[in-house]
Amino acid sequence: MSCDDNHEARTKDRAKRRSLPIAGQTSSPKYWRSVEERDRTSPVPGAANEFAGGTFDVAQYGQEDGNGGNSVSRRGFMQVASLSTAMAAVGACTKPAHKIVPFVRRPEEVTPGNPLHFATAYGLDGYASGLLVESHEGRPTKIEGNPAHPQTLGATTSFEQSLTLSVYDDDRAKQIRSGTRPLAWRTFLAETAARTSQLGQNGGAGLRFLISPTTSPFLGDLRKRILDRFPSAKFVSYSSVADDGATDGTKLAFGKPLIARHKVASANVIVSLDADFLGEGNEQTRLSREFAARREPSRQMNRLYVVEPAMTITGAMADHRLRMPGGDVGAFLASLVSMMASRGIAALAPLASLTHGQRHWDPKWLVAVATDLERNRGNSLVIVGRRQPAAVHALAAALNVALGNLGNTVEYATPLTSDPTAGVAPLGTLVQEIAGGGVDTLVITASNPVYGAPVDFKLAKLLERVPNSIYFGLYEDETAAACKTMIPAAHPLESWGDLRATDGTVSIVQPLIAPLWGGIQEADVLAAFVGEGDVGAHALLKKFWKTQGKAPGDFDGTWERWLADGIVPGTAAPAEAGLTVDGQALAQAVAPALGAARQGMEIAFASDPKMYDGRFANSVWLQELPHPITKLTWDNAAMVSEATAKALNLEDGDVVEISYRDRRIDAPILRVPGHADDVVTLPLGYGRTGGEKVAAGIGFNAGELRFSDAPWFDRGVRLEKTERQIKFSITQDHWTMAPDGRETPPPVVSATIAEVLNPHSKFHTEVEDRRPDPEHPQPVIHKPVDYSGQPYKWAMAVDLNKCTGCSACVVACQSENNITTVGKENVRKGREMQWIRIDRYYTGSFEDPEVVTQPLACVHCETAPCEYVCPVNATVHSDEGLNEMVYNRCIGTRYCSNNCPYKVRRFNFLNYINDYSAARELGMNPDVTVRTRGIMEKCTYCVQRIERKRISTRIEGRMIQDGELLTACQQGCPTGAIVFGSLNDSNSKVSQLHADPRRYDLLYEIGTRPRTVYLARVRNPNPELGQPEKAGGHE
Amino acid sequence: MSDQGHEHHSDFVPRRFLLAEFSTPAGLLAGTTKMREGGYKNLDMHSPFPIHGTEEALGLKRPKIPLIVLCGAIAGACIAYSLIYFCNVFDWPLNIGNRPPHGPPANIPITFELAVLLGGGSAFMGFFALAKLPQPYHPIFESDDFARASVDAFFLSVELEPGTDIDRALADIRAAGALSGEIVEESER
Amino acid sequence: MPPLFRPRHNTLAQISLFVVAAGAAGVPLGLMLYARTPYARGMQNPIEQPIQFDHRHHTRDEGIDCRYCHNTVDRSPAASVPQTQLCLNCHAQIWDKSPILEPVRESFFQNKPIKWTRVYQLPEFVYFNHSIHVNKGVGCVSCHGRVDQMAAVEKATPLTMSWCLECHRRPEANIRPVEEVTNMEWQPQGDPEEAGRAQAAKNNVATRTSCTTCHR
Amino acid sequence: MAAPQLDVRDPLEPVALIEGAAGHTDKTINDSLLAHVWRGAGKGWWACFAVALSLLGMLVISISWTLYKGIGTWGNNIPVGWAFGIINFVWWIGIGHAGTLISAILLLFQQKWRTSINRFAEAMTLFAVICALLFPLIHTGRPWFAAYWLLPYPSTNGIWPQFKSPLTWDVFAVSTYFTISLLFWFLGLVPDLAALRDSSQSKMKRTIYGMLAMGFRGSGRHWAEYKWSYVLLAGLSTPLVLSVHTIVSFDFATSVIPGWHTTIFPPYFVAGAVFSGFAMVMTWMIPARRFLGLKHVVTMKHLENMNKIMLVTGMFVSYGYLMEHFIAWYSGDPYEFAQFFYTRMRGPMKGIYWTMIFCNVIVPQIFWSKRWRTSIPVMWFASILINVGMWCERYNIVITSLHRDFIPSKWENYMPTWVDISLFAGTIGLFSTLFLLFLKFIPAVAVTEVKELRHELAHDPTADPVGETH
Repeated sequence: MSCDDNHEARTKDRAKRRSLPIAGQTSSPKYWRSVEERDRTSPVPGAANEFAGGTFDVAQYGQEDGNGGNSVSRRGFMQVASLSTAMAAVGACTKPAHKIVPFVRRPEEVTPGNPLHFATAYGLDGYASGLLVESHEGRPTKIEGNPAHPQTLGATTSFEQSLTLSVYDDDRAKQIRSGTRPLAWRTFLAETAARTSQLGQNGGAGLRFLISPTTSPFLGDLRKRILDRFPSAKFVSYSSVADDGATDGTKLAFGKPLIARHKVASANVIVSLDADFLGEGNEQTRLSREFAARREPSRQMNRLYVVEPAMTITGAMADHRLRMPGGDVGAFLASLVSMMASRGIAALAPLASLTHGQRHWDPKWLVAVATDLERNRGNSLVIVGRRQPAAVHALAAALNVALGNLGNTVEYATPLTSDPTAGVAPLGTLVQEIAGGGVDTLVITASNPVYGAPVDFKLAKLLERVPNSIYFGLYEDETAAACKTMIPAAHPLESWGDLRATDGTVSIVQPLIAPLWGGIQEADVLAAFVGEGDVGAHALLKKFWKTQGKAPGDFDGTWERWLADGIVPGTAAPAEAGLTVDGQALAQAVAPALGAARQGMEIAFASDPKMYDGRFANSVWLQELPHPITKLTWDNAAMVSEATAKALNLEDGDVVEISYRDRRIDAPILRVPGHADDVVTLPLGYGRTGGEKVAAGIGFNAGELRFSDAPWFDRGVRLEKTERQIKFSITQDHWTMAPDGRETPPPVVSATIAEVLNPHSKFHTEVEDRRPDPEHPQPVIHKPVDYSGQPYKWAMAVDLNKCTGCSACVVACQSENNITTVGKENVRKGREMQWIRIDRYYTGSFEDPEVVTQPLACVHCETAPCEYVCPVNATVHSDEGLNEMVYNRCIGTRYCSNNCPYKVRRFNFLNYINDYSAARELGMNPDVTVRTRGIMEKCTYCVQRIERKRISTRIEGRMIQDGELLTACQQGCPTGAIVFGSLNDSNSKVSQLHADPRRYDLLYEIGTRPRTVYLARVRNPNPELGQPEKAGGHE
Repeated sequence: MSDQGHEHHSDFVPRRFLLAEFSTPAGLLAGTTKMREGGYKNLDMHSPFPIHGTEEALGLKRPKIPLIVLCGAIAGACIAYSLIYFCNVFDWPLNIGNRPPHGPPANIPITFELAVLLGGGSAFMGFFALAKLPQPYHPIFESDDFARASVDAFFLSVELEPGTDIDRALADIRAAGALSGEIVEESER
Repeated sequence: MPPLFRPRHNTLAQISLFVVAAGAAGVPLGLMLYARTPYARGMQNPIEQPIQFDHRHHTRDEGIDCRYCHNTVDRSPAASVPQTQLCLNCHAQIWDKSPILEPVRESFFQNKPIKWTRVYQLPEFVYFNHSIHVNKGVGCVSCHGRVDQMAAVEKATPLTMSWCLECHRRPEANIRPVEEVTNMEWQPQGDPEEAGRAQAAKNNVATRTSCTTCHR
Repeated sequence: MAAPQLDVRDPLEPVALIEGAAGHTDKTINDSLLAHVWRGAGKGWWACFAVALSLLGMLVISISWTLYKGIGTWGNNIPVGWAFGIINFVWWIGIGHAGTLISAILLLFQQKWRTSINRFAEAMTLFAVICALLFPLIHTGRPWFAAYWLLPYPSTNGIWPQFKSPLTWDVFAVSTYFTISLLFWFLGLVPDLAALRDSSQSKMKRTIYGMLAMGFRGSGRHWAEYKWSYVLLAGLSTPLVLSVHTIVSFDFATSVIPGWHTTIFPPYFVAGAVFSGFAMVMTWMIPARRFLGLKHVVTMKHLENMNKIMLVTGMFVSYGYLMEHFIAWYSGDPYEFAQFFYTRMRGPMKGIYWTMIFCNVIVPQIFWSKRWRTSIPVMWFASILINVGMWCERYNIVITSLHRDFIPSKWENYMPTWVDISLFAGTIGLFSTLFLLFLKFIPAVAVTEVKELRHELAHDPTADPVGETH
């Protein structure tokens, strides 16, 4: 079912709601701009929740506990409190019952109409990303990275950006229930108390907890207390995309489970083995920043080798990329290791014999890599991805140690998660226990294990054997369906807690809004088992940290500073010192693992850059976000190489029956350049069958073929072509910069570092021909308007050399500017709305292409072709040279879009916002008009931010300083590829970039004089490998 | 000209017309000229289609339409250009993709169109105004024969001043070559 | 057979022609005029509020500054209606038994906001910012009229875009010393033109008419 | 411009513009030409009318649906922001042009053969322009604003239309075109309405036609002014018709899009307009003269002349295509070149392109041959093919140019929806409905002018062709 259908479904059950008005034709705002307006709009459930919520609950739970409702239940209190919290944010009046502390470096009074920023943290797989959340009158509206946080450094991922959407998700579970019987929280507590006292008799032998991996010291402490009370109870961590390989690998290498902390900043040569370190994992945001910092074209520019089966974001950034099945990567590393050994690196001598039989890769490649690594001892880095087995990680560790990289480019430390491993193995033991009938009470706080667990575990069926299965989750998903009791989870933005970054730094997680649908917090659920379920996470958390001795003296003061800063100082965990590898032991340990791979085609699973493991499947933003590489939306596909597709005579969209072992599923085929032959890659996270309306029926569930003994890849899959065909909704149909062989100037200029450093290379003439030259200005009819008299001359520069195409900017922009989503059908028609389009082009051969990504939004031409064709002055130039789009004046002739050579304008072909849930409207940015049907829109350079900043600085009587005003995309970008500022300030970063020798203007030749310019992509190929041949493009 | 038809005096004096049919356009022209030379005023011819020489036969002055149209067209052009100038240059000049607020070439089309519109309009209006149409009632419609004037008959009408000798008029018109002649009288309401 | 039409039909024909012409010209003209009437703009229409709050009494008699209640006007887009507690700062002592103030006490003790009725409503695509206007010396009275003389507040200005533009194009007429913004009676000394221009320069007023100044 | 070429020969040639002129009197002409008005509607008429009405129904439905749901019900997307809506607009406007050309330009050039077809052609102009006028409004995202924001009226927000936009020019051009055509048509109609008034039998018809005739009494004093105002209207319509399609072509020519951004558009659009217009006249005239018994006034001579014009204008259009391609190559602009030599010729929409070439370049060439020029079935099918070809031309210009412009990443294909198609079919329905009503209630031939023509054709002006009637 396409999302349009869902939309209809949703509009139906919201029939009573007034249909949304035409922008500009109504006096009733769809969002609050101030308390007065908010009051006027509340029949909005969200608001109702905050006002009526408390009292409503009091009544309801009064009945429950028979006290006639005069006793306020904890939850009731929580919401009354949250009401005053909201009031606090709104009216700047009463002190919030729950303190919410403004961020220190943004000293802004709590004022209606002025947003506040609160520091919190979010952990995708247990490790913290420090965030700043913008809050309007108590409603979180925008996520930013916390600059003070060692992991995010102020940037974000698209996952984190999407939190402000999911918190208002109307599909979230809303009612505690046991079977179909609705429960009150205190009823649940009562029942749990009863049950636990039984369990207590045999030390909780039948009590099991299946949790997501977490670094939270607070939850760790709760866990300890539970285990104290129930010595025979057990905790098991599970994530369907766990990093077990890494920890097991370090165990092999160093004898104890450790996690690697990478520091690519100091790496001259990076060899990434099936590791998408720029696109996934706990370090991705920081690594992206560090990596980009070393891409500045100079002799210090780093060099990236990537060996991987399917094209990833990291692969797209590679200077040299070698495609091979995931199962062969180990063999490749082994050969590399033995070659290094043969070059006299003593430490590797014992491993020299590992060299592996099959060598279907280019030997030159191996030599080149080896030489490069040797040349850069101590400043090189070998990274192995989470999909690779322990042996490979172990070898990599050994290699890093041998190269002396330890401590410089990589260090190893004790895992901060409460369980070192969270993968198949631990879950397996639990499964056996359940099968043995030994489990009486199973509390699942892990994210949707029934969907994510290996099929051979048959978890859903097994759970029937558990008398008392309790699922704590955001949605009524697959796992909820399989469990007896369902507890709706509070959203990360609704919860108290704490998390640790990869370096150990602790962040306090604070709620931005009271649980909209009355969700419960994880801490409260666990606390229920030590009889403190009604104390409240906030109290427990504070109590815990009071006892940690981190805040001598005035605890409350320190506590507030922690909340404000978003980090708890002095909590970083040191790395392991003096690690050594016992080569002999290692050799024996890994040899069997590297044994000859089985024959046949390889089936490979991959976490999805949009859905991850499926937990983001209900986010329309992410569903509609074009896949960074394939540009696929609203679907996943079985990805194969051109050669493989040819061999099986498959076209894009052909549905194939994939049969593996005893199971078979149907999936559509998508050919992907640079994909390894004889491999089919199946992205996880789709084909959801839970209660989430958006996710329902999107894509196929690759997990159906995932077995516990082959969680990531295996040989022996077969593809059978079926008759069926599906049409993908792909936002970029074409692969190259000249799909039909035309000879037009390429949108992206890329060159090698050698060419860039040589001032006489043709690269320089090429870019010089494509940018204004003061000596020989472009011929013009009308004298260019002079903006130098204006206080600011806004402009942007995008460094293609830094852009990884990760798409965080796209979602950031979507969130900041209230950009709607249009659904699968409309994307297919070519009506997607994201203001930023990340164009992805392949150059070179289809088999081993080079990939370039180019973020393209409105470039704010000074001689804008869109403007003079608008009959009603709806798009004109501002005094500072912004290309303004005036929604309320637009009549929607679409002429401007036709005449836009960049095609960056977006049109509301239908009244997409009709389908918004009332709650979703609460998440809108009140500074940006919500566009209705028939209106053109496009990038505004975040003019709402400009005007806010302009006003505040003018009141202070000063100019806006360079760097204090960031556009949403710029702020979200992990690599700092996007820079925005004023050209009238000759020292501004953007001015410097506009003067950069790599600068060129897109479509310079047609004389639009864009304000957004690009810096050419630069590659740092190994001369010994030469240039990959530049073959003709592919259509 | 010959119609105060819609002016009602308290003492109503009906206007009388001498209406005579001629067999051919040529005959009509000749007859008209003859009658005019015979001193009759307020003559008019009625034919299913325009006849060459009408103006001379009736001794009409130059038609006024061309001048009216010229004025209309000039007015249109001036209104258009000044409107554009007022809107986009004087009242609110905006930076439209770096183009100057006052771009004469861009103003040509609308200036021209409005000239044509008002010119054509005045040609149309002008005709009906000069012909004092619509005028559903006219005394000569009182004649039953006159219905053929729009089909295939050629009439000469003479508005007779009060006290004209009817018989003599009839005689004169026959002499002028009319096939028939009759007197029609305006009715009061 | 008598003719089809009678003399009176001539008059009829001419009258009907005239009516059509007049209608074609008159109706649009009428609409344009109507759109500019105070009635169409909802002016001169005192709004009834849940509480009989009398601005005359509070500002003129008690001499309370506007900013005591509308206390975010100089640092936020929204002037903000005061929170209930603010009312009770005084009314906990004065008139603390008055039935008129019952809703205020109720609001405070039951934690339910008082639902005031809007007087000045801008369309949602207009982003008016109080703080910058106040900080550049635009007096409250310039847009809100003599609130100190209103029993119940009414809309005093048309709030049409062209009305906004007038001032954004010629701000001098409405600029005063920043410390006088809440003064309802302030008048410029000497030639208002001169004084206005001087004051505007002094307050570093730089009005803009770019669309995104107000529409985003 | 087309007219002068055909001016060369015809007057010199003995012309049979009214067959059997001698046998005719004003009365017989009058009766024969009004006959179809008095005659009750036949089965054929009702059949056609039923079809037309059902198509019109589709139009109503699709317009309501569009207004209710939005432009999203069409196939348009980004980059193809304009599609069927604008194609149909340009196509209909073009068709309208033949009418004005025939009635106005041929009048100025004293082409006597025009008299029997001008009323017909003018009516066509009006109805075509009505169909065209629908689209600019409903194709906007918010028609309820477009309806009046495009006009320069003093609004309370103090903002005006943007007079540099070709769309604003369109508003003035098309509305002027419609108004002037209507006035011109009505003025020509007045004497005929008088004739209708005076020859109608029922009181009701007399009253209605009488009111419309405004009491016109064929007064010599009136005729004197009438001729002038008619000729002047013709004189104004002539540059008007040229300007209108010029301005329509500016919608494309002033833009930056390869395939739009070209200076040859104005003349080539006008030629195309006349080309398609005459084809449309032909398509309707051939059945009409048969079923309305107009063969004696709409003779083979007329049809042949129109075919010649189609040949000439067809050559104009072909030349236009040629120049587009030549300049695309000669200018050395890579985008322009790619547009014509990759996208149009070989792109996903090449089918449309080659249809256009066949219908507009190859088909008219058959009119070199006298035999085919005078063969009714041949010319009828040719005229239909040309209508198709000209529609394809607009498809090429509007959609094909847009769907692949500068940056390959945002190339999209275009697929019309049922709304698009029924909108197009619907306008054909609207056109046919109006046309059938016109044929039913108004003389399809300018009676007065034919009478006048008959007298002019009488060799000796003093002779009396109708003498024997007395």
